[in-house]
Amino acid sequence: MSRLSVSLPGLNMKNPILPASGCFGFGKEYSKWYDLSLLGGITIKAATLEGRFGNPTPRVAETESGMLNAIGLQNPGVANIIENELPALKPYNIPILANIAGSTEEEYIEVTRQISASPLVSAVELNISCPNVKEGGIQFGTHYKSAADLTRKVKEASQKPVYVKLSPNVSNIVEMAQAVEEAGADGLSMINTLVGMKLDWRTGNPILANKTGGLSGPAIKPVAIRMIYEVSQKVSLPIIGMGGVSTAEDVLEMMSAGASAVAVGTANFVNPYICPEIIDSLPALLDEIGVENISEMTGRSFRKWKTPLSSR
Amino acid sequence: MSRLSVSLPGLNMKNPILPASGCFGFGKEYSKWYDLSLLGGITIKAATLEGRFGNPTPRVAETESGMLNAIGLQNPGVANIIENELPALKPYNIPILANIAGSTEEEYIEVTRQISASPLVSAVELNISCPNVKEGGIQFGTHYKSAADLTRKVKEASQKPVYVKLSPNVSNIVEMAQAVEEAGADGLSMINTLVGMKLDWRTGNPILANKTGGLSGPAIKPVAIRMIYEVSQKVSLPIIGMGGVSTAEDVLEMMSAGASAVAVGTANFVNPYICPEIIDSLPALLDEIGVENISEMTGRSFRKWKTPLSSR
Amino acid sequence: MMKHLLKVTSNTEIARNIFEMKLTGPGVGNMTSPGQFLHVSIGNHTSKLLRRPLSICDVDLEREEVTLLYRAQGDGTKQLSEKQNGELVDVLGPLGNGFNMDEVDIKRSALLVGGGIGVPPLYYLGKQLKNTGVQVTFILGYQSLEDSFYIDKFKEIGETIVTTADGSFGIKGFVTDAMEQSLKEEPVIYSVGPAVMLKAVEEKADSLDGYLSLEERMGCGIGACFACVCPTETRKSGYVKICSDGPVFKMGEVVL
Amino acid sequence: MMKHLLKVTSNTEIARNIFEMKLTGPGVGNMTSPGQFLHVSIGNHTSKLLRRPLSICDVDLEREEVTLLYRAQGDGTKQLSEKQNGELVDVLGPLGNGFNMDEVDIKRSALLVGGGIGVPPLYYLGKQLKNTGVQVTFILGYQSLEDSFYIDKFKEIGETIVTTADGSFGIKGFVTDAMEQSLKEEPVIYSVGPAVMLKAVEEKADSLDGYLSLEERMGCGIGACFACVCPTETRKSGYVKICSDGPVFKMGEVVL
Ligand SMILES: Cc1cc2nc3c(=O)[nH]c(=O)nc-3n(C[C@H](O)[C@H](O)[C@H](O)COP(=O)(O)OP(=O)(O)OC[C@H]3O[C@@H](n4cnc5c(N)ncnc54)[C@H](O)[C@@H]3O)c2cc1C
Ligand SMILES: Cc1cc2nc3c(=O)[nH]c(=O)nc-3n(C[C@H](O)[C@H](O)[C@H](O)COP(=O)(O)OP(=O)(O)OC[C@H]3O[C@@H](n4cnc5c(N)ncnc54)[C@H](O)[C@@H]3O)c2cc1C
Ligand SMILES: Cc1cc2nc3c(=O)[nH]c(=O)nc-3n(C[C@H](O)[C@H](O)[C@H](O)COP(=O)(O)O)c2cc1C
Ligand SMILES: Cc1cc2nc3c(=O)[nH]c(=O)nc-3n(C[C@H](O)[C@H](O)[C@H](O)COP(=O)(O)O)c2cc1C
Ligand code: FES
Ligand code: FES
Repeated sequence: MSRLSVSLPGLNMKNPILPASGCFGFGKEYSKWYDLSLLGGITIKAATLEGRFGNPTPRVAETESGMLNAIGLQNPGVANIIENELPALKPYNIPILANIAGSTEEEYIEVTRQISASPLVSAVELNISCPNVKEGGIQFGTHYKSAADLTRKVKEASQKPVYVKLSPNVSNIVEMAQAVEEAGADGLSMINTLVGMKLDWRTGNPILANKTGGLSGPAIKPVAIRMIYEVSQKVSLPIIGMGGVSTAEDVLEMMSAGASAVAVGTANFVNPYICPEIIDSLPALLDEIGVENISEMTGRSFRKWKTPLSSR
Repeated sequence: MSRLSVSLPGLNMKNPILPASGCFGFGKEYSKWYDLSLLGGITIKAATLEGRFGNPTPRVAETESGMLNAIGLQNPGVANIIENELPALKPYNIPILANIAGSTEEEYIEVTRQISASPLVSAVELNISCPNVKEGGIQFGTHYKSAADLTRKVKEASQKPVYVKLSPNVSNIVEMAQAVEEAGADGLSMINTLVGMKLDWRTGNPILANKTGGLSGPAIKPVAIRMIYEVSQKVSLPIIGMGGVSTAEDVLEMMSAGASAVAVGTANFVNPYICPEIIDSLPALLDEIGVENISEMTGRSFRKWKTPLSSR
Repeated sequence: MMKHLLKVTSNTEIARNIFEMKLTGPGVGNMTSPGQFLHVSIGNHTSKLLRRPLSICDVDLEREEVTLLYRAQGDGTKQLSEKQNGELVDVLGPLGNGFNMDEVDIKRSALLVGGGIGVPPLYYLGKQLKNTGVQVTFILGYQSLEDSFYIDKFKEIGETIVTTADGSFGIKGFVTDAMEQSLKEEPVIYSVGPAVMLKAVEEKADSLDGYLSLEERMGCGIGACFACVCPTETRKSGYVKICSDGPVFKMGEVVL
Repeated sequence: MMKHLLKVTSNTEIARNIFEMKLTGPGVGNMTSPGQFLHVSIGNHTSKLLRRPLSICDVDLEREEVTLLYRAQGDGTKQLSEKQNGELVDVLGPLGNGFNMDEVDIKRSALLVGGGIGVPPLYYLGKQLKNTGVQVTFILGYQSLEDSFYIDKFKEIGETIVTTADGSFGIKGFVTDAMEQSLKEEPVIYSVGPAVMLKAVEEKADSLDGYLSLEERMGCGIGACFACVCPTETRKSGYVKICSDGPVFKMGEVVL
């Protein structure tokens, strides 16, 4: 066990860094840039039952210190992913967190059943927070009861621990977290993107074909930190934190807020090497503040030096 | 009537630009920098019944393309404002929008009664969205029923049109807007700040003494644009748009989304001359896109070239 | 496929809002396939997160120098235009797949059709085709005389026909208005420009013997984010990613 | 009270992470009151929105040059430290109220006590006091020898006692450990530094005959946003704004 290792349900990671879902495809592309076995784990792009083409383009737009995306859950379908995408990740021998989505409860359940049965999948990330699809996604993610019901059913269907990915577009993130905790979630992923929009001032037209999109990147980090801070004090589930992380300092800030592991999304587009570079930088920062094991960082903002959440 | 003029309930403005509440004090300080009569109007800092000291310091922190504040509604109290602050604004002869806050319904009502009686006040902005105070503020702003009840009572107490300032920290901004519209609001102001937080990664301690604060600045503009776009299509109230506006292009983007006037907050700290500079730049931009009157911009993203909301 | 810090050796306005930027560094050695692009960072730690895809316009392998031509239109390219000599620019590349030049054997001619800021990659392509002995004709469409650029340089490679939308220079009209004559030789067509132009070119062409280079807003630039997809009828998946499957596609392959 | 674009004439590291920046421009002419500050923009259109308050450390009215000393600690000041000669820096100022020098007539002496990056304004203050004939003594506290700066320049003005927390230079300890002796002359005290130091200085002083300059995180810098308030017992409002009512206050006025 090295000083960077963290352990969460189903995810025994040699460091707390994993790419965020949708920002790393199924790993293949980035494997041309560096050795993926350096990562703590990988979150793969959302899987749905059938293949989906997603939204029309343009699908991305730039905003100040952030970006909007409206990909619309494009993916080749769960069977195809299991057959063609997952095997390529086997050699790296790192935990895989499979993000799953659907339009109906039945779809979520079936995708979970199939993908959680893959020996290559370590845990499932239940995406009830995608703002870019008409059905499913965020409609589950903004109603406590639907979220809890879905969590319960997905949990039943899953052979692996289930992380519920929360939407920040809610009035009360703590109640949402508590609802899915009660429904049996093994962990939380937070946050997904904030719903945003950009218009061309000349024409008045939205830049994105889908009109609205999900805001990610450093712009949203303060919202992510606040939500993780609030939720981690009110639930006893480990949290995979994300939202605007782009430096090793950001990782430690987010762990201090209460995260046990940290996912990096948009920053991969800025710098394809960002994940290994962050991992490399962590030990020196820990030295600077005299912390031996990174897992001690979790929740430092409110629980000074007590047992970190990530080792429970 | 010049090409920049816009007309909203109680607010006949020679241009659509007014400083946002809390970012311009009571005008006195900026009057040393330029002639306030250049502005379309002024939103003054929140008034409460008694004077308040607000939160401990530090009260501000910087984030990527944004800032957090937790001022905590510091103000000298409504009577003092009416007696000492408002008269100084008289010479500029521009509409004054008085932002009001409180811990209880009774306080809101009494502040409204007093300040709306001032002949210097053109309209009242009901702040049910301050994230930085324990009581009042956002607790009204995230529950539709409390918001509607309060709006109704404030409306009864007010001698001037009432704009309700909405919080973006809600699951469904449209339902909130509809609730206050039904309760009799004359207009909407949106958006207030997103709740956010920043930690010192070295110590884990929050930068703000209040721990959490309100996120403002360009980082939140995509959220503001999206909410204004959604709400303006579902209510028939004029909207004073705000959230990250810092250029004349931003103003036109926000009006295209559905705003009839635009408030500038954080950008005043970046450049104290920002409001007059934006006002100066607007005509050339309108020329560039062949628009004669700025009021035609309102809602362009969804209502191509129809009667603008601001002239209804 | 790598990340490089290249040094600006020149960055000058060569037509209205059109800049020619030359960058040097060891990474340039791999930039040998016309049609590939660089994913250019605007600056570090600033508010502009996304990289800008810019086509490789020319490469001098000896001097390890790559040339980009870009229009300063939005905030990012405007900031790029302020870079001074000696400053470093962070680029990913070369990315994507360049033009297939195998089909044009020496006996055939090539018609290179570019619109506006789509013309840069055609320069490097034309140069290489000419070197292999192919006869190259360019049709370049601009808005107006003021917006035109690099015409003399294209002329050094082959016959160059210019169209302008306002008629201020060359033939008044669009590139397709100038294609008729050149099509007689049944050339292989290579075209870069906005989608509507590519569509018109494809319709105008008698056969589907040619290649189109597409543009789309990009996130990652390397095939991971699905930002830049385009539907196709010929591929099993039903779509391609412009950044990694393209930006060059065979005519008829993608649904424009 | 104005916004100026000043040109960098030098920007050099004079001690570990401590930079001396000289700026020139017409706006400098008004910067005549020691204790005032400039609200410095880190750069335009970037992700750093807030200005950084930095004290005026020295002014050369003839050359229209103002000197700032700052510690590159966070992202903003680090970026500031990368500014090259000739670049422009956008500043608001002079802001706030400087030190009151009326109370020190020629017969009295002045004791100027500064900690760490609080010392810069004492330099300009010391110079002006000396010019009016006042005898000036400095007590300057640093972390260590490596962190100390400007000591020779202070010595040109008056007696300069240095303390370091680690004892690597001067007296080991805090500024208050060195005050005893100097207090015998019943000087007017001027002090700048972190709040805990100011509190210790105030307690150590026999009378409240002196001035303290406070620091706080700022938004507007001009009194409009209420970011920088400090409670007081003497004022009717119950608080002051450090940016516009201060940053200098009479000892005993504010609750530290
Ligand atoms: C494969 C490829 C090659 C290209 N080659 C060139 C070239 O050689 N020269 C040239 O001038 N332009 C080229 N473009 C277009 C160029 O990428 C855009 O003009 C540029 O990104 C606009 O950035 P901006 O900062 O001016 O605009 P902004 O509006 O500030 O850009 C905001 C975001 O939108 C994206 N964007 C805006 N317009 C376009 C566009 N037309 N295409 C793709 N993304 C866009 C930007 O990349 C950025 O992510 C190419 C595009 C592609 C896809
Ligand atoms: C009236 C006044 C005069 C000052 N004079 C000097 C001086 O002459 N030399 C000098 O080195 N420093 C001085 N300071 C402190 C200086 O303002 C901060 O060190 C600086 O703002 C930190 O910015 P940063 O980019 O390094 O840190 P960051 O952490 O990137 O700053 C983030 C935000 O916090 C603010 N902030 C962080 N630390 C402080 C602090 N200690 N005080 C106030 N704001 C802070 C920044 O201004 C910025 O808004 C002065 C402060 C005040 C209030
Ligand atoms: C292009 C893009 C695609 C995304 N796709 C998914 C997805 O398929 N499933 C999901 O749960 N989240 C998706 N997300 C959200 C990210 O996983 C992450 O929660 C969010 O972007 C915040 O992190 P960041 O600021 O580091 O990007 C996507 C984000 C981006 C930018
Ligand atoms: C320092 C500060 C103080 C504020 N005080 C108030 C306030 O008293 N009442 C209020 O309704 N909004 C207040 N706001 C919110 C602004 O009016 C505005 O809604 C928000 O900042 C978004 O606009 P911006 O991004 O242009 O700043 C404050 C914002 C800031 C930054
Ligand atoms: S830009 Fe990411 S897949 Fe093409
Ligand atoms: S910084 Fe705004 S009031 Fe002092």
